[in-house]
Amino acid sequence: MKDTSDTRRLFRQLLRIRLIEERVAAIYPSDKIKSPIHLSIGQEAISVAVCDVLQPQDIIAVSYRGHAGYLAKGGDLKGMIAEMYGKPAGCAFGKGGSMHLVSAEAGVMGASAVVGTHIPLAAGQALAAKLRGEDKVIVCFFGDGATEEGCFAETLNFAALHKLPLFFVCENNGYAIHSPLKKRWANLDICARVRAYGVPAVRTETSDVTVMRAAAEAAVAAIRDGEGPQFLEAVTYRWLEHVGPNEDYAAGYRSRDEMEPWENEDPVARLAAVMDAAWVEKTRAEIAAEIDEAVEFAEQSPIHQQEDLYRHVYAQ
Amino acid sequence: MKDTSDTRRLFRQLLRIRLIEERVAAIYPSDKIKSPIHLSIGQEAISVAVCDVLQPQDIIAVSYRGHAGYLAKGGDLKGMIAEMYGKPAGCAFGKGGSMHLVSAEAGVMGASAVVGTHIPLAAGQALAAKLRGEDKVIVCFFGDGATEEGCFAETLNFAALHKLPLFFVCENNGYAIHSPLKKRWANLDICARVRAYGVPAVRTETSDVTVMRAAAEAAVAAIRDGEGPQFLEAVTYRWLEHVGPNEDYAAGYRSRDEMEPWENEDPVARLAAVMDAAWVEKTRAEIAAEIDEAVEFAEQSPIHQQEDLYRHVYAQ
Amino acid sequence: MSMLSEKPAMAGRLLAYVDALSEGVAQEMERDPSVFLFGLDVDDHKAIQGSTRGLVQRFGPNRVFGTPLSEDAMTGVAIGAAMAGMRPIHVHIRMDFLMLCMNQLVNIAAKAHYMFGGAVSVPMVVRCMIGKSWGQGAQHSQGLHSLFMHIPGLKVVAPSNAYDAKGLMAAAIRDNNPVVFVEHRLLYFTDAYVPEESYTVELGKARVTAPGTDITLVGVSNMVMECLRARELLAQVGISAEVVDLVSLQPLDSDTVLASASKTGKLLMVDNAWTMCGASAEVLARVAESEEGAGVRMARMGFAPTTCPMSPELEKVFYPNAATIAAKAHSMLRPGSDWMPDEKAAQLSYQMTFRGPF
Amino acid sequence: MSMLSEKPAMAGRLLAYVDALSEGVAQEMERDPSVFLFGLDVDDHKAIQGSTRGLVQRFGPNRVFGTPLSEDAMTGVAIGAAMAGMRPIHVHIRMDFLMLCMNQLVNIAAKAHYMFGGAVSVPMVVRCMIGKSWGQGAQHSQGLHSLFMHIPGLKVVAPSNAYDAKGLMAAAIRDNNPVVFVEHRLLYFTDAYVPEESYTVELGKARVTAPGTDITLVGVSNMVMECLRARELLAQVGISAEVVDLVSLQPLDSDTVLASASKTGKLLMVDNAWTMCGASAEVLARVAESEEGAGVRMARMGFAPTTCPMSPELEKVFYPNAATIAAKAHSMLRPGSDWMPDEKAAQLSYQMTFRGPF
Ligand SMILES: Cc1ncc(C[n+]2csc(CCOP(=O)(O)OP(=O)(O)O)c2C)c(N)n1
Ligand SMILES: Cc1ncc(C[n+]2csc(CCOP(=O)(O)OP(=O)(O)O)c2C)c(N)n1
Ligand SMILES: [Mg+2]
Ligand SMILES: [Mg+2]
Repeated sequence: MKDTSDTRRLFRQLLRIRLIEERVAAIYPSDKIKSPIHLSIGQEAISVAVCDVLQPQDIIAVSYRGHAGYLAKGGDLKGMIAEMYGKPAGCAFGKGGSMHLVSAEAGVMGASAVVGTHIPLAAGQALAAKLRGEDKVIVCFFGDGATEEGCFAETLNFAALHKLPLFFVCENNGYAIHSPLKKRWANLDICARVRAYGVPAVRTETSDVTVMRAAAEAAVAAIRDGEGPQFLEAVTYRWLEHVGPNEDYAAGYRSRDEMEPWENEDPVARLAAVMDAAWVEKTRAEIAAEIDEAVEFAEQSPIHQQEDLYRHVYAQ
Repeated sequence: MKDTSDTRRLFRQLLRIRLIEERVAAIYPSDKIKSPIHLSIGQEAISVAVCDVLQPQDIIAVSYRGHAGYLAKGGDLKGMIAEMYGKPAGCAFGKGGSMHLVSAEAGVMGASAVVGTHIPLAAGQALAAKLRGEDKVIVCFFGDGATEEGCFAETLNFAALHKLPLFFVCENNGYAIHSPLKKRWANLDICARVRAYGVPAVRTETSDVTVMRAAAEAAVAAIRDGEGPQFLEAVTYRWLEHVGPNEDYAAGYRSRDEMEPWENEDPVARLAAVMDAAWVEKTRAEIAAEIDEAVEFAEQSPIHQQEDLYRHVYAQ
Repeated sequence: MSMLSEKPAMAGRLLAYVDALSEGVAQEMERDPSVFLFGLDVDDHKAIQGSTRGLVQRFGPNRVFGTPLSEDAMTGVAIGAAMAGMRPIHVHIRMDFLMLCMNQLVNIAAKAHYMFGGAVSVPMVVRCMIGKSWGQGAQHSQGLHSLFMHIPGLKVVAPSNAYDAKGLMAAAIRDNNPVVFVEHRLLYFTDAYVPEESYTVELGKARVTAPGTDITLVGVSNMVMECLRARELLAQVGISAEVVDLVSLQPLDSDTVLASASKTGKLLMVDNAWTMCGASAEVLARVAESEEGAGVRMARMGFAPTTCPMSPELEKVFYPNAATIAAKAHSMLRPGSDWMPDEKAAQLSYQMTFRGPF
Repeated sequence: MSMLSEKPAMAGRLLAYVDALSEGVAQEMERDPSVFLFGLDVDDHKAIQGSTRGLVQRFGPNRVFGTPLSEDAMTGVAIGAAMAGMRPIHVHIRMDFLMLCMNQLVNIAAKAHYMFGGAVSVPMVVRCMIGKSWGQGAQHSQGLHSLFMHIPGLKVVAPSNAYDAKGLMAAAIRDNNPVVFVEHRLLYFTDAYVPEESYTVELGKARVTAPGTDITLVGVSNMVMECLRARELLAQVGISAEVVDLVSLQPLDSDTVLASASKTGKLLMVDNAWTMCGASAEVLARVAESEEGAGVRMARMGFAPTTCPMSPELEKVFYPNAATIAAKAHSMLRPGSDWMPDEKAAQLSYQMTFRGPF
């Protein structure tokens, strides 16, 4: 990896998401964020790599673990922090919280906290794009656990049948909450499963954002060429606990040894090492300032009026 | 095929089911059976072959198209006909009808008319057998359409994970109601899909009951040996309309040409041709008498009292 | 008052409910290219018992198509397409199968507009049919509308006649929210005067279908027909019943019910469903909570509190019918005296022409 | 009368609801080898917020095990195992996720015994928790019990305290029918006197938890706690409220409610759920239909008719609480005068000790 405009762009995204997630984790014990948070620390490179090959009109679908995707696709930071604070200035008017980020402007479909539910929704978005003849790729990010829900299999079949412009991105972090893959899958080769439904699948086993970007680029190009849905299994690792701001290696279900290779390969650190140090510092400072401003915005922004409870039940 | 005690046994079963189904079809226009009927004519050999390798303690799970399975496993004929008539003497007390056959004695799990629902139920039966250390194989018969329901994928994974004594038998007749496979599956190789979940799978493309029996025998032996679930795709053809007693080749969604190879290979006719003709006639007469008796039983058996409506809502 | 006009206009031609459904859809598809219709078997020769007849021929397989047997994901697909600005109509030949779609309907469709603070809306229609008779049995006969009424964010309608079927279909398609559209199999071949041109029936309004002074009969879907017949039977013994058709279940126009009930002083609600936590419980509760409702005597009828049996003898007892409705109303008005109309006279003509199996 | 005894015995030790749940299960697993417990994450170190703590250590991974994320099929597996004579307990950390299981619960579990004419029974328990507070939001907070109450063949219970939690658990496990066992997250760390030995609390009986003469407050699950606190607030202004805990939702002991309501003449039902077609609609409808209920003034409270918002300010308004319940009761008794208790005083102590996030 070299210090090029490409790597700078990718690094900046990675660093920005990392610093934002760290700030959220730091705020959390203050109880200002009264919403369950599922942080992406350790997994950021997937969102960054994939979103880097997307166009503004493309749409991504994310889950409750959606901060990285939302930010990588260009979701507004102030709107995200204010959303966690439950303020009307939040991207979901403070009604969704951390688990339900959304951005019509940036092309982030509203996130769901019922595992797997957003997978067929993404297919519906892709069907709409196809019916209207739009040049639009839909990306759906989900975890390894989500592939166990029946709707995943149903959606694979439907997407393949209709050759939908849909990119399935499985962030395989090896766990669903505390349950490891081998307690959940008889056959660990998820790509084989997916291919058997008629969807081409590739696997990456790295934190190297450029390798993942290349895989994503090929898949998205195939989709734009009308070849139908593609699947990427991005093997990754969740550094912190499932929900909340802390490490949980003492809990016993996994050891920190398992994480260390990932920490050693951390793309934020590795890219920082090859970048111009002054530029890195400047970038870090810029991001910190942006985060300060967003947190300040969220903290200062007004709270809800009781009447707001009754808004948005039905669309007019 | 030769006239042996084995082929006689198989032939007798095939003929019996065929004649029963034909009788049901013949009665149907009289409106005595006020229940939707899904006949198995053309598909009988699958149930016959599979049930021939089972033990009495084994259990089968069938769908609304369950006459053949019920009979092949030894379900009581009188109970079945009375059930279609909605009489209290029916196997489900006249509350289920043709779509909900059941026999605790013969090991026929109650049949469901919501497609796919019985697949996880069969896995539950298999789990129970495993937890109790029983020597019991569970067979689940279902159609090609049922494999599209999410619960099928979920069940494959779970069964493989727990090495359940479960034999999945897909009666692939190429249609879900009037919709052909190619309108529903992106990849027609269902065995590949199943294997990718960790379940061994074989396919038969014949009406030859002895070939299917051999496939079933191998699968059931593997299950009894503790090798976990197995899958059989038995390609077959539904001769009559989806529901009801008639042919429907004039409807336009399929042509009779498609059916003819299956008719030419009809195992009932082909086996009859190699059997001793006198024995065949005697057998046919015995079966006809049995059917007469069962129909007579159903017709004469008393109808429900109004109070029966309120029985069986809750188990005591 | 804000209820629907007393009678559908006597304009147009006599049209069957089943044809009103497809005409309603066709006119909206003509009008708005974002409307499409899909679901299991919508494009085959049976055409969901005729209710999607001609649509694939007219609008092509991109806008009218069958699906794999994957109700859960297909519901998600409908919702996702709706979020993207399309107006999907997802069709189910039986309401029972919606149980496979509950997660998407309850946890996404109903909540998206709210949970995303208005950033998203879900304009979709879920067509589903209540099955009845010919041994449909336990899993092909349920009226489960109250499950959807319970969830804020969903709308639910249940037309009892061809006029409303067409007009509500147009309104439901144009509505920017998920609408569960409850049809009834036995109504498919009933006729009504239906205008040829496109029109909407407003969601959220009930209709007084037939006036009366002694008791208010409130019906849902096919039970409106049974109530109307019960009204005739009651007239024979000098009782004047007013029949209210709820038409829309969520929003629920309890004002119209209340106005009628506080006038007659008696309310009998008859649902095409179980009563426990059903639409009938809601209607009674609303009347009971209201000022005007104090003193109104109330009762409800619905499916027997059992699973639906296949047996024809038991199926008959499972459902309310004109005779049992009339008898119940009679017992509310004249407590001491036992009366039961002749069952034959009570049978509705449409029931006699209907013949199985599916 | 047939209601439950006024107070749970003051015997045993103080035990938290969460521990009562696991003790109830453990004693049944000890007693009956056909009982097993499974579900997502039941065997990890968090142990469903402690409610399955120690079970896998004690009974081993054959009888206590986690599953893939496949709620639909896992429900089918539980039903199939129950049909085969086992007594599964299937655990869900949130009731919202039961929407994925509706088809199996409604179309199979509820109907099997009936549809197969008694040839089959389905003895199983579905444990599920209502989430509340800390921005659980739209999809982790629903009380959906009325959806199950609507379906004949299912039973539904909702213990409000540790004593009932343990006793109902034993009764539910021994029952030969599918029982939806509704827990509440905020109750997990509330204590009650709980006997050490095994006992059952009969399904289908309500309990008068606190006597009173002026108004009947009927609560479900956590709302019983809020009603008890409201009772204290009302006492401060000279109003005597009787609190009824429904305990069991299906079968529903409306007799106990009716006896109380016809005594006090006023009924306020407070549910942990939406009111539309909810348990509160059913209770009011039953009272309205009855002879004795004529003249009882009635009202109900529950979730606001909106999706549950994440925002703490809005979440507060979304739920009924002791103060709003007391104010509503007050307005029913003294219509003219406006009164609202001090919110601080009204906060229940358990709410103040609870802290997020999951
Ligand atoms: C349908 C459903 N079941 C269970 C849960 C509880 N739950 C929340 S996250 C999670 C694990 C998901 O694992 P995975 O898909 O691998 O995503 P990850 O959290 O690892 O990113 C579970 C079981 C849920 N939210 N929804
Ligand atoms: C969940 C569900 N969806 C739809 C239906 C309507 N339906 C009844 S049978 C059937 C086709 C099933 O096809 P397949 O599984 O291939 O079985 P076959 O009838 O061919 O034996 C459908 C769609 C149903 N009963 N249940
Ligand atoms: Mg994971
Ligand atoms: Mg088929």
